[in-house]
Amino acid sequence: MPGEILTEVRILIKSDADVVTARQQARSVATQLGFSGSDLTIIATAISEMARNIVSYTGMGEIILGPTHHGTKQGILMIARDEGPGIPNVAKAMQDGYSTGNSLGLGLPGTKRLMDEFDIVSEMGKGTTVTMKKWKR
Amino acid sequence: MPGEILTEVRILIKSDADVVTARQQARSVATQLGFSGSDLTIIATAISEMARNIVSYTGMGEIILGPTHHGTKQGILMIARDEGPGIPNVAKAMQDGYSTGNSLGLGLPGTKRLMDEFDIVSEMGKGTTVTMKKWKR
Amino acid sequence: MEVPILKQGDYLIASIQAALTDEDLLKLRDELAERVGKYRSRGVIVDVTVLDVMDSFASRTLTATAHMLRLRGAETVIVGIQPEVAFAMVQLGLTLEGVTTMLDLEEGLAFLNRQIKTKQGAKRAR
Amino acid sequence: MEVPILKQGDYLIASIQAALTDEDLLKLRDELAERVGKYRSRGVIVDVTVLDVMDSFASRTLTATAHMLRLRGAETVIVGIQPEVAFAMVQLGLTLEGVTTMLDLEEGLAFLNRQIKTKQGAKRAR
Ligand SMILES: Nc1ncnc2c1ncn2[C@@H]1O[C@H](COP(=O)(O)OP(=O)(O)O)[C@@H](O)[C@H]1O
Ligand SMILES: Nc1ncnc2c1ncn2[C@@H]1O[C@H](COP(=O)(O)OP(=O)(O)O)[C@@H](O)[C@H]1O
Repeated sequence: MPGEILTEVRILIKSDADVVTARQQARSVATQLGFSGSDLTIIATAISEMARNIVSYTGMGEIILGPTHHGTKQGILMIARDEGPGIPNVAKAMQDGYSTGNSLGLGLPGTKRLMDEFDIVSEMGKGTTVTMKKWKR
Repeated sequence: MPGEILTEVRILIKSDADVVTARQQARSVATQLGFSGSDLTIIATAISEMARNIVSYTGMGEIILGPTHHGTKQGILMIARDEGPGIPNVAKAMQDGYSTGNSLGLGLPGTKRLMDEFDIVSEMGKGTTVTMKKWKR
Repeated sequence: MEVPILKQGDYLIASIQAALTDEDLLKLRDELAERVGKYRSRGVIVDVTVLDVMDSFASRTLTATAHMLRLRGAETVIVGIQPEVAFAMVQLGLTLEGVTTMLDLEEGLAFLNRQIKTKQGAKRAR
Repeated sequence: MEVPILKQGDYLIASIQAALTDEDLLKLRDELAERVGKYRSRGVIVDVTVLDVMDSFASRTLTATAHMLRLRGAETVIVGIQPEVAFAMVQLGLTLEGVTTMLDLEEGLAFLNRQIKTKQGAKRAR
Protein backbone atom coordinates (compact mmCIF):
# COMPACT_ATOMS: atom_id res chain seq x y z
CA MET A 1 0.00 0.00 0.00
CA PRO A 2 2.94 2.43 -0.31
CA GLY A 3 1.99 5.86 -1.54
CA GLU A 4 -1.44 5.56 -0.04
CA ILE A 5 -0.37 5.72 3.58
CA LEU A 6 1.58 8.87 4.26
CA THR A 7 2.02 8.59 7.97
CA GLU A 8 0.90 5.48 9.71
CA VAL A 9 0.64 4.06 13.16
CA ARG A 10 1.31 0.40 13.81
CA ILE A 11 0.17 -1.32 16.96
CA LEU A 12 1.38 -4.78 17.88
CA ILE A 13 -1.52 -6.88 19.15
CA LYS A 14 -0.80 -9.82 21.38
CA SER A 15 -2.78 -9.41 24.63
CA ASP A 16 -6.06 -7.95 25.73
CA ALA A 17 -4.32 -4.82 27.02
CA ASP A 18 -3.24 -4.20 23.40
CA VAL A 19 -6.90 -4.23 22.36
CA VAL A 20 -7.47 -1.23 24.64
CA THR A 21 -4.35 0.51 23.30
CA ALA A 22 -5.45 -0.10 19.72
CA ARG A 23 -8.86 1.43 20.18
CA GLN A 24 -7.39 4.45 21.94
CA GLN A 25 -4.83 4.89 19.14
CA ALA A 26 -7.59 4.53 16.54
CA ARG A 27 -9.56 7.31 18.19
CA SER A 28 -6.47 9.49 18.34
CA VAL A 29 -5.43 8.94 14.72
CA ALA A 30 -9.01 9.48 13.53
CA THR A 31 -9.20 12.73 15.49
CA GLN A 32 -5.96 13.92 13.86
CA LEU A 33 -7.44 13.06 10.48
CA GLY A 34 -10.42 15.30 11.20
CA PHE A 35 -13.07 12.80 12.31
CA SER A 36 -15.37 13.72 15.16
CA GLY A 37 -18.40 12.66 17.17
CA SER A 38 -19.96 9.30 16.50
CA ASP A 39 -17.45 8.49 13.75
CA LEU A 40 -14.70 8.33 16.37
CA THR A 41 -16.73 5.85 18.37
CA ILE A 42 -17.44 3.77 15.28
CA ILE A 43 -13.77 3.66 14.31
CA ALA A 44 -12.66 2.76 17.84
CA THR A 45 -15.32 0.05 18.05
CA ALA A 46 -14.32 -1.49 14.73
CA ILE A 47 -10.68 -1.61 15.79
CA SER A 48 -11.66 -3.13 19.13
CA GLU A 49 -13.46 -5.98 17.37
CA MET A 50 -10.66 -6.69 14.89
CA ALA A 51 -7.93 -6.48 17.54
CA ARG A 52 -9.84 -8.86 19.78
CA ASN A 53 -10.17 -11.38 16.97
CA ILE A 54 -6.39 -11.30 16.59
CA VAL A 55 -5.95 -12.01 20.31
CA SER A 56 -8.69 -14.64 20.39
CA TYR A 57 -7.94 -16.61 17.26
CA THR A 58 -4.25 -16.09 16.51
CA GLY A 59 -1.22 -15.61 18.64
CA MET A 60 -0.34 -12.16 17.49
CA GLY A 61 -0.87 -9.60 14.80
CA GLU A 62 -0.93 -5.91 14.11
CA ILE A 63 -3.22 -2.99 13.46
CA ILE A 64 -2.14 -0.33 10.99
CA LEU A 65 -3.84 3.06 10.94
CA GLY A 66 -3.33 5.87 8.43
CA PRO A 67 -4.93 8.34 6.08
CA THR A 68 -6.48 7.41 2.75
CA HIS A 69 -8.30 9.23 -0.02
CA HIS A 70 -10.28 8.50 -3.13
CA GLY A 71 -10.74 11.42 -5.48
CA THR A 72 -11.77 14.22 -3.17
CA LYS A 73 -12.91 11.88 -0.40
CA GLN A 74 -10.66 11.82 2.66
CA GLY A 75 -10.71 9.08 5.21
CA ILE A 76 -8.95 6.64 7.48
CA LEU A 77 -7.47 3.34 6.40
CA MET A 78 -7.41 0.56 8.99
CA ILE A 79 -5.72 -2.77 8.49
CA ALA A 80 -5.89 -5.70 10.92
CA ARG A 81 -3.37 -8.32 9.96
CA ASP A 82 -2.20 -11.59 11.44
CA GLU A 83 -0.30 -14.67 10.41
CA GLY A 84 -2.61 -16.98 12.31
CA PRO A 85 -4.44 -20.12 11.15
CA GLY A 86 -6.75 -18.30 8.74
CA ILE A 87 -10.50 -18.64 8.41
CA PRO A 88 -11.67 -21.85 6.67
CA ASN A 89 -14.94 -20.40 5.44
CA VAL A 90 -14.92 -16.61 5.21
CA ALA A 91 -18.50 -16.42 3.88
CA LYS A 92 -19.71 -18.29 6.96
CA ALA A 93 -17.58 -16.18 9.31
CA MET A 94 -19.18 -13.07 7.82
CA GLN A 95 -22.66 -14.24 8.91
CA ASP A 96 -24.29 -12.76 12.00
CA GLY A 97 -24.11 -15.22 14.85
CA TYR A 98 -21.44 -17.50 13.43
CA SER A 99 -18.68 -18.10 15.97
CA THR A 100 -16.24 -20.92 16.53
CA GLY A 101 -15.61 -19.49 19.99
CA ASN A 102 -18.13 -18.87 22.73
CA SER A 103 -19.03 -15.43 21.58
CA LEU A 104 -21.72 -13.60 19.70
CA GLY A 105 -20.36 -13.99 16.18
CA LEU A 106 -21.07 -10.34 15.43
CA GLY A 107 -17.47 -9.10 15.19
CA LEU A 108 -16.87 -9.48 11.48
CA PRO A 109 -20.37 -8.80 10.09
CA GLY A 110 -21.02 -6.02 12.61
CA THR A 111 -17.74 -4.30 11.85
CA LYS A 112 -18.52 -4.47 8.13
CA ARG A 113 -21.74 -2.58 8.91
CA LEU A 114 -19.78 0.07 10.79
CA MET A 115 -17.37 0.71 7.90
CA ASP A 116 -17.71 2.28 4.44
CA GLU A 117 -15.39 -0.30 2.93
CA PHE A 118 -14.55 -3.69 4.35
CA ASP A 119 -12.44 -6.33 2.74
CA ILE A 120 -11.24 -9.59 4.21
CA VAL A 121 -8.65 -11.95 2.80
CA SER A 122 -7.79 -15.13 4.63
CA GLU A 123 -5.61 -18.02 3.67
CA MET A 124 -5.42 -21.23 5.64
CA GLY A 125 -2.13 -21.50 7.49
CA LYS A 126 -1.06 -18.06 6.27
CA GLY A 127 -3.25 -15.64 8.11
CA THR A 128 -5.96 -13.05 7.78
CA THR A 129 -5.97 -9.45 6.63
CA VAL A 130 -8.94 -7.17 7.12
CA THR A 131 -8.78 -3.84 5.26
CA MET A 132 -11.29 -1.18 6.22
CA LYS A 133 -11.99 2.41 5.23
CA LYS A 134 -14.17 5.07 6.70
CA TRP A 135 -14.72 8.34 4.81
CA LYS A 136 -15.10 11.73 6.38
CA ARG A 137 -18.55 13.26 6.01
CA MET B 1 -6.13 -41.10 21.74
CA PRO B 2 -3.37 -43.25 23.32
CA GLY B 3 -0.49 -41.26 24.72
CA GLU B 4 -2.80 -38.34 25.38
CA ILE B 5 -4.69 -39.92 28.24
CA LEU B 6 -2.36 -40.95 31.05
CA THR B 7 -4.88 -42.05 33.59
CA GLU B 8 -8.53 -42.06 32.78
CA VAL B 9 -11.86 -42.62 34.43
CA ARG B 10 -14.70 -44.31 32.59
CA ILE B 11 -18.28 -44.06 33.76
CA LEU B 12 -20.99 -46.25 32.30
CA ILE B 13 -24.13 -44.20 31.66
CA LYS B 14 -27.46 -45.98 31.51
CA SER B 15 -29.80 -44.39 34.06
CA ASP B 16 -30.39 -41.01 35.60
CA ALA B 17 -28.50 -42.01 38.74
CA ASP B 18 -25.43 -42.42 36.51
CA VAL B 19 -25.81 -38.78 35.44
CA VAL B 20 -25.30 -37.76 39.06
CA THR B 21 -22.33 -40.12 39.43
CA ALA B 22 -20.78 -38.77 36.24
CA ARG B 23 -20.92 -35.17 37.34
CA GLN B 24 -19.49 -36.03 40.75
CA GLN B 25 -16.67 -37.97 39.10
CA ALA B 26 -16.04 -35.10 36.71
CA ARG B 27 -15.67 -32.71 39.62
CA SER B 28 -13.35 -35.11 41.37
CA VAL B 29 -11.10 -35.79 38.35
CA ALA B 30 -10.96 -32.07 37.55
CA THR B 31 -9.97 -31.29 41.13
CA GLN B 32 -7.17 -33.87 40.90
CA LEU B 33 -6.02 -32.23 37.68
CA GLY B 34 -5.72 -28.90 39.47
CA PHE B 35 -8.93 -27.15 38.48
CA SER B 36 -10.75 -25.08 41.07
CA GLY B 37 -13.64 -22.70 41.68
CA SER B 38 -16.05 -21.99 38.88
CA ASP B 39 -14.16 -24.25 36.47
CA LEU B 40 -15.19 -27.28 38.53
CA THR B 41 -18.82 -26.24 38.29
CA ILE B 42 -18.50 -25.70 34.56
CA ILE B 43 -16.92 -29.11 34.01
CA ALA B 44 -19.53 -30.88 36.16
CA THR B 45 -22.34 -29.04 34.37
CA ALA B 46 -21.02 -29.97 30.92
CA ILE B 47 -20.78 -33.63 31.90
CA SER B 48 -24.27 -33.52 33.37
CA GLU B 49 -25.67 -32.29 30.05
CA MET B 50 -23.81 -34.82 27.92
CA ALA B 51 -24.59 -37.73 30.24
CA ARG B 52 -28.27 -36.81 30.25
CA ASN B 53 -28.35 -36.78 26.45
CA ILE B 54 -27.01 -40.33 26.50
CA VAL B 55 -29.78 -41.41 28.89
CA SER B 56 -32.48 -39.48 27.04
CA TYR B 57 -31.67 -40.30 23.44
CA THR B 58 -29.78 -43.62 23.49
CA GLY B 59 -29.94 -46.68 25.66
CA MET B 60 -26.50 -46.47 27.07
CA GLY B 61 -23.09 -44.95 26.68
CA GLU B 62 -20.03 -43.85 28.55
CA ILE B 63 -18.18 -40.82 29.80
CA ILE B 64 -14.39 -40.82 29.73
CA LEU B 65 -12.41 -38.31 31.76
CA GLY B 66 -8.67 -37.75 31.73
CA PRO B 67 -5.83 -35.26 31.46
CA THR B 68 -4.79 -33.57 28.23
CA HIS B 69 -2.23 -31.01 27.19
CA HIS B 70 -1.30 -28.87 24.24
CA GLY B 71 2.16 -27.36 24.32
CA THR B 72 2.37 -25.92 27.81
CA LYS B 73 -1.39 -25.83 28.29
CA GLN B 74 -2.77 -28.41 30.73
CA GLY B 75 -6.37 -29.43 30.89
CA ILE B 76 -9.07 -32.04 31.12
CA LEU B 77 -10.31 -34.19 28.27
CA MET B 78 -13.92 -35.31 28.42
CA ILE B 79 -15.52 -37.71 25.99
CA ALA B 80 -19.21 -38.64 25.91
CA ARG B 81 -19.78 -41.60 23.65
CA ASP B 82 -22.75 -43.75 22.75
CA GLU B 83 -23.75 -46.26 20.10
CA GLY B 84 -27.26 -44.88 19.85
CA PRO B 85 -29.25 -43.78 16.80
CA GLY B 86 -27.02 -40.80 16.00
CA ILE B 87 -28.11 -37.24 15.25
CA PRO B 88 -29.59 -36.73 11.76
CA ASN B 89 -28.64 -33.05 11.53
CA VAL B 90 -25.79 -32.07 13.81
CA ALA B 91 -25.77 -28.43 12.68
CA LYS B 92 -29.43 -28.14 13.69
CA ALA B 93 -28.86 -29.92 17.00
CA MET B 94 -26.12 -27.40 17.79
CA GLN B 95 -28.58 -24.50 17.57
CA ASP B 96 -29.97 -22.93 20.74
CA GLY B 97 -33.52 -24.09 21.30
CA TYR B 98 -33.51 -27.07 18.95
CA SER B 99 -34.85 -30.19 20.67
CA THR B 100 -36.62 -33.32 19.48
CA GLY B 101 -37.71 -33.89 23.08
CA ASN B 102 -39.69 -31.54 25.28
CA SER B 103 -36.65 -29.84 26.63
CA LEU B 104 -34.84 -26.58 26.23
CA GLY B 105 -32.50 -27.56 23.42
CA LEU B 106 -29.60 -25.85 25.17
CA GLY B 107 -27.61 -28.95 26.08
CA LEU B 108 -25.32 -29.16 23.08
CA PRO B 109 -24.89 -25.45 22.20
CA GLY B 110 -24.73 -24.44 25.87
CA THR B 111 -22.12 -27.05 26.67
CA LYS B 112 -20.04 -25.85 23.73
CA ARG B 113 -20.12 -22.38 25.30
CA LEU B 114 -18.88 -23.84 28.59
CA MET B 115 -15.90 -25.59 27.00
CA ASP B 116 -12.69 -24.41 25.37
CA GLU B 117 -12.90 -27.10 22.72
CA PHE B 118 -15.99 -28.98 21.66
CA ASP B 119 -16.22 -31.46 18.86
CA ILE B 120 -19.17 -33.66 17.94
CA VAL B 121 -19.21 -36.55 15.51
CA SER B 122 -22.42 -38.45 14.88
CA GLU B 123 -23.25 -41.18 12.44
CA MET B 124 -26.78 -42.43 11.84
CA GLY B 125 -27.24 -45.88 13.34
CA LYS B 126 -23.71 -45.88 14.72
CA GLY B 127 -23.76 -43.37 17.53
CA THR B 128 -22.46 -40.06 18.75
CA THR B 129 -19.14 -38.98 20.22
CA VAL B 130 -18.67 -35.59 21.86
CA THR B 131 -15.06 -34.65 22.64
CA MET B 132 -14.48 -31.70 24.93
CA LYS B 133 -11.49 -29.96 26.44
CA LYS B 134 -11.15 -27.36 29.13
CA TRP B 135 -7.77 -25.73 29.80
CA LYS B 136 -6.46 -24.70 33.17
CA ARG B 137 -6.06 -20.96 33.63
CA MET C 1 -32.47 -38.76 47.79
CA GLU C 2 -35.79 -37.44 49.04
CA VAL C 3 -36.09 -33.71 49.66
CA PRO C 4 -37.54 -32.88 53.09
CA ILE C 5 -40.44 -30.43 52.87
CA LEU C 6 -41.14 -28.43 56.03
CA LYS C 7 -44.42 -26.69 56.67
CA GLN C 8 -43.89 -23.35 58.33
CA GLY C 9 -47.14 -21.45 58.77
CA ASP C 10 -48.43 -20.50 55.35
CA TYR C 11 -45.27 -21.64 53.66
CA LEU C 12 -43.55 -24.80 52.53
CA ILE C 13 -39.78 -24.98 52.61
CA ALA C 14 -38.04 -27.61 50.51
CA SER C 15 -34.38 -27.84 51.48
CA ILE C 16 -32.41 -29.83 49.00
CA GLN C 17 -29.84 -31.81 51.01
CA ALA C 18 -27.70 -33.44 48.31
CA ALA C 19 -27.34 -33.90 44.58
CA LEU C 20 -30.65 -34.93 43.03
CA THR C 21 -31.39 -37.26 40.15
CA ASP C 22 -33.90 -36.16 37.54
CA GLU C 23 -36.43 -38.47 39.13
CA ASP C 24 -35.89 -36.88 42.56
CA LEU C 25 -36.58 -33.48 41.01
CA LEU C 26 -39.81 -34.66 39.42
CA LYS C 27 -40.86 -36.20 42.73
CA LEU C 28 -40.17 -32.90 44.47
CA ARG C 29 -42.36 -31.09 41.92
CA ASP C 30 -45.26 -33.49 42.44
CA GLU C 31 -44.87 -33.57 46.19
CA LEU C 32 -44.96 -29.76 46.38
CA ALA C 33 -48.02 -29.55 44.14
CA GLU C 34 -49.83 -31.99 46.40
CA ARG C 35 -48.85 -30.38 49.70
CA VAL C 36 -49.66 -26.87 48.54
CA GLY C 37 -53.22 -28.13 48.11
CA LYS C 38 -53.26 -30.12 51.33
CA TYR C 39 -51.90 -27.32 53.53
CA ARG C 40 -53.37 -24.44 51.53
CA SER C 41 -49.87 -22.95 51.41
CA ARG C 42 -49.41 -19.43 50.14
CA GLY C 43 -45.72 -19.59 49.45
CA VAL C 44 -42.99 -22.12 48.66
CA ILE C 45 -39.26 -21.79 49.03
CA VAL C 46 -36.92 -24.20 47.29
CA ASP C 47 -33.45 -23.95 48.79
CA VAL C 48 -30.80 -25.08 46.31
CA THR C 49 -27.77 -23.89 48.31
CA VAL C 50 -26.11 -27.32 48.29
CA LEU C 51 -26.54 -27.92 44.56
CA ASP C 52 -23.18 -27.63 42.84
CA VAL C 53 -24.72 -28.09 39.40
CA MET C 54 -27.93 -26.66 38.02
CA ASP C 55 -28.21 -28.05 34.54
CA SER C 56 -30.89 -27.65 31.90
CA PHE C 57 -33.08 -30.41 33.32
CA ALA C 58 -33.00 -28.98 36.84
CA SER C 59 -33.69 -25.46 35.54
CA ARG C 60 -36.57 -26.60 33.41
CA THR C 61 -38.09 -28.66 36.21
CA LEU C 62 -37.79 -25.90 38.80
CA THR C 63 -39.27 -23.36 36.39
CA ALA C 64 -42.17 -25.72 35.64
CA THR C 65 -42.62 -26.30 39.38
CA ALA C 66 -42.86 -22.56 40.08
CA HIS C 67 -45.43 -22.12 37.31
CA MET C 68 -47.46 -25.11 38.51
CA LEU C 69 -47.50 -23.91 42.10
CA ARG C 70 -48.57 -20.42 41.02
CA LEU C 71 -51.56 -22.00 39.30
CA ARG C 72 -52.31 -23.70 42.60
CA GLY C 73 -52.20 -20.34 44.40
CA ALA C 74 -48.70 -20.37 45.86
CA GLU C 75 -45.76 -18.08 45.07
CA THR C 76 -42.42 -19.89 44.64
CA VAL C 77 -38.97 -18.53 45.38
CA ILE C 78 -35.74 -20.31 44.51
CA VAL C 79 -33.01 -19.39 46.97
CA GLY C 80 -29.31 -20.14 47.37
CA ILE C 81 -28.00 -20.35 43.80
CA GLN C 82 -24.23 -20.12 44.32
CA PRO C 83 -22.12 -17.67 42.27
CA GLU C 84 -20.31 -20.37 40.26
CA VAL C 85 -23.57 -22.14 39.59
CA ALA C 86 -25.15 -18.89 38.40
CA PHE C 87 -22.16 -18.36 36.14
CA ALA C 88 -22.41 -21.81 34.54
CA MET C 89 -26.18 -21.44 34.12
CA VAL C 90 -25.82 -18.16 32.28
CA GLN C 91 -23.19 -19.63 29.95
CA LEU C 92 -25.50 -22.55 29.23
CA GLY C 93 -28.28 -20.10 28.45
CA LEU C 94 -30.43 -20.86 31.49
CA THR C 95 -32.01 -17.81 33.12
CA LEU C 96 -35.01 -19.19 35.10
CA GLU C 97 -37.27 -16.82 33.18
CA GLY C 98 -40.35 -15.85 35.16
CA VAL C 99 -39.13 -17.36 38.41
CA THR C 100 -38.32 -15.33 41.51
CA THR C 101 -34.80 -15.91 42.79
CA MET C 102 -33.44 -14.64 46.09
CA LEU C 103 -30.09 -14.81 47.79
CA ASP C 104 -30.94 -17.16 50.65
CA LEU C 105 -33.69 -18.55 52.87
CA GLU C 106 -33.94 -15.38 54.94
CA GLU C 107 -34.40 -13.16 51.88
CA GLY C 108 -36.84 -15.65 50.43
CA LEU C 109 -38.99 -15.60 53.57
CA ALA C 110 -38.87 -11.80 53.71
CA PHE C 111 -39.98 -11.70 50.07
CA LEU C 112 -42.92 -14.02 50.68
CA ASN C 113 -44.00 -12.06 53.77
CA ARG C 114 -44.08 -8.80 51.82
CA GLN C 115 -45.76 -10.51 48.91
CA ILE C 116 -48.54 -12.04 50.92
CA LYS C 117 -49.17 -8.93 52.99
CA THR C 118 -49.72 -6.95 49.81
CA LYS C 119 -52.06 -9.60 48.43
CA GLN C 120 -54.09 -9.52 51.66
CA GLY C 121 -54.13 -5.72 51.62
CA ALA C 122 -55.42 -5.72 48.07
CA LYS C 123 -58.17 -8.16 48.99
CA ARG C 124 -59.28 -6.11 51.98
CA ALA C 125 -59.36 -2.95 49.91
CA ARG C 126 -61.87 -4.56 47.55
CA MET D 1 -7.90 -0.82 35.95
CA GLU D 2 -10.02 -1.98 38.87
CA VAL D 3 -13.64 -0.81 39.02
CA PRO D 4 -14.61 0.66 42.41
CA ILE D 5 -17.79 -0.87 43.80
CA LEU D 6 -19.68 1.25 46.33
CA LYS D 7 -22.25 -0.13 48.71
CA GLN D 8 -25.17 2.22 49.09
CA GLY D 9 -27.87 0.76 51.28
CA ASP D 10 -29.42 -2.20 49.50
CA TYR D 11 -27.55 -1.43 46.30
CA LEU D 12 -24.10 -1.80 44.82
CA ILE D 13 -22.84 0.84 42.42
CA ALA D 14 -19.95 -0.04 40.11
CA SER D 15 -18.61 3.11 38.48
CA ILE D 16 -16.31 2.32 35.61
CA GLN D 17 -13.55 4.95 35.70
CA ALA D 18 -11.59 4.25 32.53
CA ALA D 19 -11.31 1.93 29.57
CA LEU D 20 -11.39 -1.69 30.69
CA THR D 21 -9.60 -4.72 29.33
CA ASP D 22 -11.55 -7.93 28.83
CA GLU D 23 -9.96 -9.27 31.98
CA ASP D 24 -11.06 -6.22 33.97
CA LEU D 25 -14.62 -6.84 32.82
CA LEU D 26 -14.51 -10.48 33.91
CA LYS D 27 -13.11 -9.42 37.26
CA LEU D 28 -15.94 -6.93 37.67
CA ARG D 29 -18.47 -9.67 36.96
CA ASP D 30 -16.97 -12.01 39.56
CA GLU D 31 -16.53 -9.26 42.13
CA LEU D 32 -20.18 -8.22 41.81
CA ALA D 33 -21.41 -11.80 42.11
CA GLU D 34 -19.45 -12.17 45.31
CA ARG D 35 -20.44 -8.85 46.90
CA VAL D 36 -24.14 -9.28 46.13
CA GLY D 37 -23.94 -12.29 48.42
CA LYS D 38 -21.77 -10.63 51.03
CA TYR D 39 -23.88 -7.47 51.34
CA ARG D 40 -27.23 -9.06 50.51
CA SER D 41 -27.72 -6.42 47.84
CA ARG D 42 -31.08 -6.12 46.10
CA GLY D 43 -29.91 -4.02 43.20
CA VAL D 44 -26.75 -3.32 41.21
CA ILE D 45 -25.97 -0.36 39.00
CA VAL D 46 -23.11 -0.50 36.51
CA ASP D 47 -22.24 2.98 35.35
CA VAL D 48 -20.60 2.91 31.92
CA THR D 49 -20.72 6.67 31.31
CA VAL D 50 -16.98 6.94 30.66
CA LEU D 51 -16.81 4.02 28.23
CA ASP D 52 -16.26 5.34 24.74
CA VAL D 53 -16.54 1.88 23.22
CA MET D 54 -18.93 -0.94 24.08
CA ASP D 55 -17.93 -3.78 21.84
CA SER D 56 -19.23 -7.32 21.55
CA PHE D 57 -17.13 -8.66 24.39
CA ALA D 58 -18.22 -5.91 26.79
CA SER D 59 -21.87 -6.35 25.80
CA ARG D 60 -21.74 -10.08 26.22
CA THR D 61 -20.01 -9.84 29.58
CA LEU D 62 -22.38 -7.21 30.96
CA THR D 63 -25.40 -9.20 29.79
CA ALA D 64 -24.07 -12.34 31.46
CA THR D 65 -23.35 -10.34 34.62
CA ALA D 66 -26.92 -9.06 34.80
CA HIS D 67 -28.35 -12.56 34.36
CA MET D 68 -25.97 -14.00 36.94
CA LEU D 69 -26.82 -11.36 39.51
CA ARG D 70 -30.54 -11.91 38.98
CA LEU D 71 -30.05 -15.58 39.81
CA ARG D 72 -28.41 -14.37 43.02
CA GLY D 73 -31.44 -12.22 43.84
CA ALA D 74 -30.32 -8.79 42.63
CA GLU D 75 -31.69 -6.63 39.80
CA THR D 76 -29.04 -5.04 37.56
CA VAL D 77 -29.26 -1.76 35.65
CA ILE D 78 -26.67 -0.52 33.15
CA VAL D 79 -26.59 3.26 33.10
CA GLY D 80 -24.78 5.91 31.11
CA ILE D 81 -24.49 4.41 27.63
CA GLN D 82 -23.59 7.46 25.55
CA PRO D 83 -25.59 8.21 22.38
CA GLU D 84 -22.65 7.56 20.02
CA VAL D 85 -21.85 4.34 21.84
CA ALA D 86 -25.48 3.22 21.58
CA PHE D 87 -25.40 4.04 17.87
CA ALA D 88 -22.28 1.94 17.26
CA MET D 89 -23.72 -0.92 19.34
CA VAL D 90 -26.88 -1.03 17.27
CA GLN D 91 -24.89 -1.09 14.03
CA LEU D 92 -22.79 -3.94 15.39
CA GLY D 93 -25.96 -5.81 16.27
CA LEU D 94 -25.61 -5.61 20.06
CA THR D 95 -28.85 -5.14 21.96
CA LEU D 96 -28.16 -6.13 25.59
CA GLU D 97 -31.11 -8.54 25.40
CA GLY D 98 -32.89 -8.96 28.72
CA VAL D 99 -30.87 -6.26 30.47
CA THR D 100 -32.35 -3.08 31.93
CA THR D 101 -30.65 0.11 30.72
CA MET D 102 -31.32 3.58 32.06
CA LEU D 103 -30.11 7.02 31.12
CA ASP D 104 -27.94 7.77 34.12
CA LEU D 105 -27.24 6.94 37.74
CA GLU D 106 -30.22 8.93 38.98
CA GLU D 107 -32.64 7.14 36.68
CA GLY D 108 -31.03 3.85 37.57
CA LEU D 109 -31.55 4.41 41.28
CA ALA D 110 -35.15 5.53 40.72
CA PHE D 111 -35.75 2.38 38.68
CA LEU D 112 -34.35 0.13 41.38
CA ASN D 113 -36.43 1.86 44.05
CA ARG D 114 -39.61 1.33 42.05
CA GLN D 115 -38.60 -2.20 41.17
CA ILE D 116 -37.96 -3.26 44.70
CA LYS D 117 -41.14 -1.62 45.92
CA THR D 118 -43.03 -3.55 43.25
CA LYS D 119 -41.36 -6.76 44.30
CA GLN D 120 -42.54 -5.96 47.81
CA GLY D 121 -45.95 -5.19 46.43
CA ALA D 122 -48.14 -7.20 44.12
CA LYS D 123 -46.31 -9.63 41.90
CA ARG D 124 -45.93 -8.41 38.37
CA ALA D 125 -45.24 -10.76 35.55
CA ARG D 126 -41.58 -10.41 34.62
N1 LIG E 1 -8.16 -13.15 12.71
C1 LIG E 1 -8.80 -14.32 12.69
N2 LIG E 1 -8.10 -15.48 12.50
C2 LIG E 1 -8.72 -16.67 12.46
N3 LIG E 1 -10.05 -16.83 12.61
C3 LIG E 1 -10.81 -15.72 12.80
C4 LIG E 1 -10.24 -14.42 12.84
N4 LIG E 1 -11.24 -13.54 13.02
C5 LIG E 1 -12.38 -14.23 13.08
N5 LIG E 1 -12.14 -15.56 12.95
C6 LIG E 1 -13.14 -16.65 12.88
O1 LIG E 1 -14.37 -16.12 12.41
C7 LIG E 1 -15.41 -16.35 13.37
C8 LIG E 1 -16.38 -15.19 13.39
O2 LIG E 1 -15.73 -14.03 13.90
P1 LIG E 1 -16.57 -12.82 14.47
O3 LIG E 1 -17.66 -12.47 13.50
O4 LIG E 1 -15.64 -11.73 14.83
O5 LIG E 1 -17.31 -13.38 15.73
P2 LIG E 1 -16.73 -13.93 17.14
O6 LIG E 1 -15.35 -13.37 17.32
O7 LIG E 1 -17.72 -13.42 18.13
O8 LIG E 1 -16.74 -15.42 17.02
C9 LIG E 1 -14.70 -16.57 14.68
O9 LIG E 1 -15.47 -17.33 15.57
C10 LIG E 1 -13.42 -17.26 14.23
O10 LIG E 1 -13.63 -18.62 14.03
N1 LIG F 1 -26.30 -38.60 22.24
C1 LIG F 1 -27.33 -38.30 21.40
N2 LIG F 1 -27.83 -39.24 20.57
C2 LIG F 1 -28.84 -38.95 19.73
N3 LIG F 1 -29.42 -37.73 19.64
C3 LIG F 1 -28.97 -36.75 20.44
C4 LIG F 1 -27.91 -36.98 21.35
N4 LIG F 1 -27.65 -35.81 22.00
C5 LIG F 1 -28.51 -34.91 21.50
N5 LIG F 1 -29.30 -35.47 20.56
C6 LIG F 1 -30.34 -34.78 19.74
O1 LIG F 1 -30.01 -33.41 19.64
C7 LIG F 1 -31.07 -32.59 20.13
C8 LIG F 1 -30.51 -31.37 20.82
O2 LIG F 1 -29.82 -31.76 22.00
P1 LIG F 1 -29.56 -30.72 23.16
O3 LIG F 1 -28.97 -29.48 22.56
O4 LIG F 1 -28.75 -31.38 24.21
O5 LIG F 1 -30.99 -30.33 23.69
P2 LIG F 1 -32.11 -31.19 24.44
O6 LIG F 1 -31.43 -32.37 25.03
O7 LIG F 1 -32.66 -30.21 25.44
O8 LIG F 1 -33.10 -31.54 23.38
C9 LIG F 1 -31.88 -33.49 21.04
O9 LIG F 1 -33.22 -33.07 21.14
C10 LIG F 1 -31.73 -34.84 20.34
O10 LIG F 1 -32.64 -34.96 19.27
